[in-house]
Amino acid sequence: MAKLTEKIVAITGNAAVAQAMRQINPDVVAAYPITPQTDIAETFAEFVADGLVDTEYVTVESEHSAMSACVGASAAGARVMTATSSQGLALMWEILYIAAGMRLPITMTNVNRCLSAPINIHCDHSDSMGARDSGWIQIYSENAQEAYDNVIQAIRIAEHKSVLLPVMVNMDGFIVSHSIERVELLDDEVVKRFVGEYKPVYPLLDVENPVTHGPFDGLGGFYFEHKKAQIEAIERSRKVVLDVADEFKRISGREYGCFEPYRLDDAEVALVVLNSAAGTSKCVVDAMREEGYPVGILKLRVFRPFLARELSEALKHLKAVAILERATSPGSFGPLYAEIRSALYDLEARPKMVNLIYGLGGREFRPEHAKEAFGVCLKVAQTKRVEKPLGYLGLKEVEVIS
Amino acid sequence: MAKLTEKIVAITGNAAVAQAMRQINPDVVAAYPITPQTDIAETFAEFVADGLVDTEYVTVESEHSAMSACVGASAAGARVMTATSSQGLALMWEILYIAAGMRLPITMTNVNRCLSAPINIHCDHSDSMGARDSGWIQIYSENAQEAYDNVIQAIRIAEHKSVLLPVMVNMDGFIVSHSIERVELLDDEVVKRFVGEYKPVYPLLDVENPVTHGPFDGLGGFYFEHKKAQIEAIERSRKVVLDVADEFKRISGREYGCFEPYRLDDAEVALVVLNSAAGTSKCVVDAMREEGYPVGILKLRVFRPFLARELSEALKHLKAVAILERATSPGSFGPLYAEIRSALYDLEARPKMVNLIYGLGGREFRPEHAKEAFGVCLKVAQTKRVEKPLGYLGLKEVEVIS
Amino acid sequence: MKEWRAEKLMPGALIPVGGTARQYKTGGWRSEHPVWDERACKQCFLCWIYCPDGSIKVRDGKVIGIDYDYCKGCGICANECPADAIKMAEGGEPNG
Amino acid sequence: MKEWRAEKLMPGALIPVGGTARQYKTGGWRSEHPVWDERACKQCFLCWIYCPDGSIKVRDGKVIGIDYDYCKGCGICANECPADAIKMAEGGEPNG
Repeated sequence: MAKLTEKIVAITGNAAVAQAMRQINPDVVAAYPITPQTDIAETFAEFVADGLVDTEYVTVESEHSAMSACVGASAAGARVMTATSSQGLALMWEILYIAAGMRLPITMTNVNRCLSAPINIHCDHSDSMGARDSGWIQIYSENAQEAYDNVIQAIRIAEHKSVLLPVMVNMDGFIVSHSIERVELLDDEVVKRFVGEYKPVYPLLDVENPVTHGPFDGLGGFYFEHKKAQIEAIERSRKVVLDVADEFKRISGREYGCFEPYRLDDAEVALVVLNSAAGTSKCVVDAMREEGYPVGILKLRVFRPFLARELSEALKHLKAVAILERATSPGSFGPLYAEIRSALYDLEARPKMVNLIYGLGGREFRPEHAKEAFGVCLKVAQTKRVEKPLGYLGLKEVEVIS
Repeated sequence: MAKLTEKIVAITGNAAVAQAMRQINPDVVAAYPITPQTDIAETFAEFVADGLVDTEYVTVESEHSAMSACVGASAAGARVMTATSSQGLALMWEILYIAAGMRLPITMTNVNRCLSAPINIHCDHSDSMGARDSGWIQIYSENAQEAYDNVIQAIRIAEHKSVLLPVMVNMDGFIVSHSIERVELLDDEVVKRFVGEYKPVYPLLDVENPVTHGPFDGLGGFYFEHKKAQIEAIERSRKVVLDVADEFKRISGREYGCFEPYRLDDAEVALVVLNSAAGTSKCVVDAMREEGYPVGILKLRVFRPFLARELSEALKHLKAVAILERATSPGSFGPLYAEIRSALYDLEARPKMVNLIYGLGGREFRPEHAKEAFGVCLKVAQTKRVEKPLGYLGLKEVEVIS
Repeated sequence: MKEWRAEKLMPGALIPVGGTARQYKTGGWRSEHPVWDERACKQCFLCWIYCPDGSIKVRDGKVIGIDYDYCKGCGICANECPADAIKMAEGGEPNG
Repeated sequence: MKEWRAEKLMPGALIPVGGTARQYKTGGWRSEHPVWDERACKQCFLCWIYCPDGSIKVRDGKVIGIDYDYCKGCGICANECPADAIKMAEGGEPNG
């Protein structure tokens, strides 16, 4: 495969991430292919085979091993990247906590796909949402451009001395991973300079200064204090995410925050969305604004750390908010809904809220669904009553024997 | 090992669960030993070896395999039980969703233990909390008696025709699993009659009526509708949990609800707690009531399904509530806190709330910590201000280089 | 086989019949198709061993051709055949 | 070995020195202790192979005894020794 020199290219989300990884040129990649992430693992393996990167590519027998190899390589002192999806993320779940607990700045792309059963290879966010307690920083991407930009920024966030935590960059399976979009690639040199040389703090391979990684810390020890230190580290990442975004803007002209308000300031009702649904929803906002409806969007980019105070500030003026979720927590509301309600709990006047589940197992999210969601919000705003706090967008009407 | 005939015995939480399993006499147990659950796997293996049960005991090579074997056996038509803890639960995480998605009524005891890193074998609730989206019904137990009672009830809840979902019964590692307590055991015959004979609905082994379990359901299919049906099933379990508790009361005299209020009605401030911390807190409530403090407890027994409406009703009269959590979601508040805030969001007058993290990695929860928590609540109630929404109980003061 | 329609959803996505994979003819996936030459075939069964979809037809202990209903056209049989008795030809359809 | 105190916590529970397991003398776990009989020993090294804690002392290519600092008293060596040169004795202390 030829080295890309064009600045503006038409590539898939997976190819964009692979290009970012090529430009970052990590020391170690340990990955296992899984639909719809496979392209990333495959394309990057080609870069390795073609000598375009210096990476040691570890071909492992499962995702549990992939993340374990990443942990070992990162402790050894390498800059480490990987990519996964769905059942892959689920299989490495145990090791996700270990990577974060050991404060290892691993960067991983997760191509969002639903979890079995039934078996289904298409997009939803149950995989990454299920890992929200693992201590990883989580960044979501609306499109291929954002996935590319986020992967590059993730390196800097993860490795920042005040953070030292793993970062997961998410994008929608197939919808973004397999769709060809216009992507502006930075020059290789620019990315190289931006990510800089990785200087591990306590590398195991520094035999002159032996250290012990991942020890036992039992009942009489300091497990609690270490968790507290880990929590403080992810708290510090709030500032680092923004600082890195500022610096990234200088090399790319593209602006990032922890979330993106879209025509939100003067809106009366809004949707909160993640990933690709934001694009569809923005189109609908524009169309409905033409018709005079006071609608807006809040697209969440950073879900961990969770920006409780900032989100409360950004949403508090609204009459009604629909939290759109491509994930569920059976027996409760969606993960995002509960946290956003919690964030706004202390406000004197609180927006009415509904939780709308959409797109599980890859069910399409179409403009009419965004319109339906705004319709629900507008009705709630008008009547000041929530009839159904939990709704579904795009469910087929079928007879279910349960 | 002799068959227990005494009605009142002094045994550990693990032994109590093993006795419940012996009395239930499941068709298949597939389990892997892990501290602090090992006793359960070991003791039950002795029952099998001694011929006290008819169970096929599958000795597997990991917890991923344990839950996979449970899924296979349950689909085949067997009544299936298992037990795990911590890294074991983490390793079977992928398969948890599959068991629930396939609507298999597996019953599992989870002995709550924290997750690595650092390595630590002691109690917190990060393991089960991290599985709260998996679709399993989750029941928590204050002591060995409740663990025993809950395991027996779990069989009936899981297998109820309107539910057909796996149930996880939780108890605190070491604190309950390894402490010897007074436990009232039911007669073997009574338990046998209570759980009844298991009649699987669509057993794979019924070769006269072939069925296909766990199929692919892709983009043009009905994944979303199946998830909706699964959500409806766990919604229906709300009633079943209470019906089974009623019936259980008739055979045991012991009363269970979805949560237990303790001197809550006339309280002005309260703690919400899970598992063994409830016992400690109740003692402190009694002592503080003596001194005239209007304090109470809400002990949550059923966390999935989540009783949003009922919890809102039970807590709404309070001035301040502290959500005590033995788990964290780094970068956000604890899992319980967000959901309880969400549940009370729509109330006109809302209790002030604080989130107090305690006991991670087995750090002791002592009466003084409950007292400290009530102190925080009383101050919030008095000042009507929350200074620090997130606090920690029992942290050591150490210098952390982070 | 009993009649079953997806519109009637069973709990856990269960399908109340067996062997439904047979109804899903994956032959439509082919972009090339294998052509088996009876005279060149040495009946070594390597194609049969390697075929990931069980699409080598056998009768009375002998290879008799390709099952185009399920053959996805991966070409492994042609690659493995030591007698060059299987060759891949353009297009998905054997009689195209 | 550099001095290190747990009170100064490093990120990720890292210990800024190596080989700290050596400081943790697990010999205190014993409830029985192995006794090695030099004359009966055939130097087959089976005890050395089986010992899960590396507690069979070797010098100049020969087994010379038990490392009671780390031996947990599991008895595997005694069980495996084909020459009955290792026997388990009561109590944790070899000179008790």
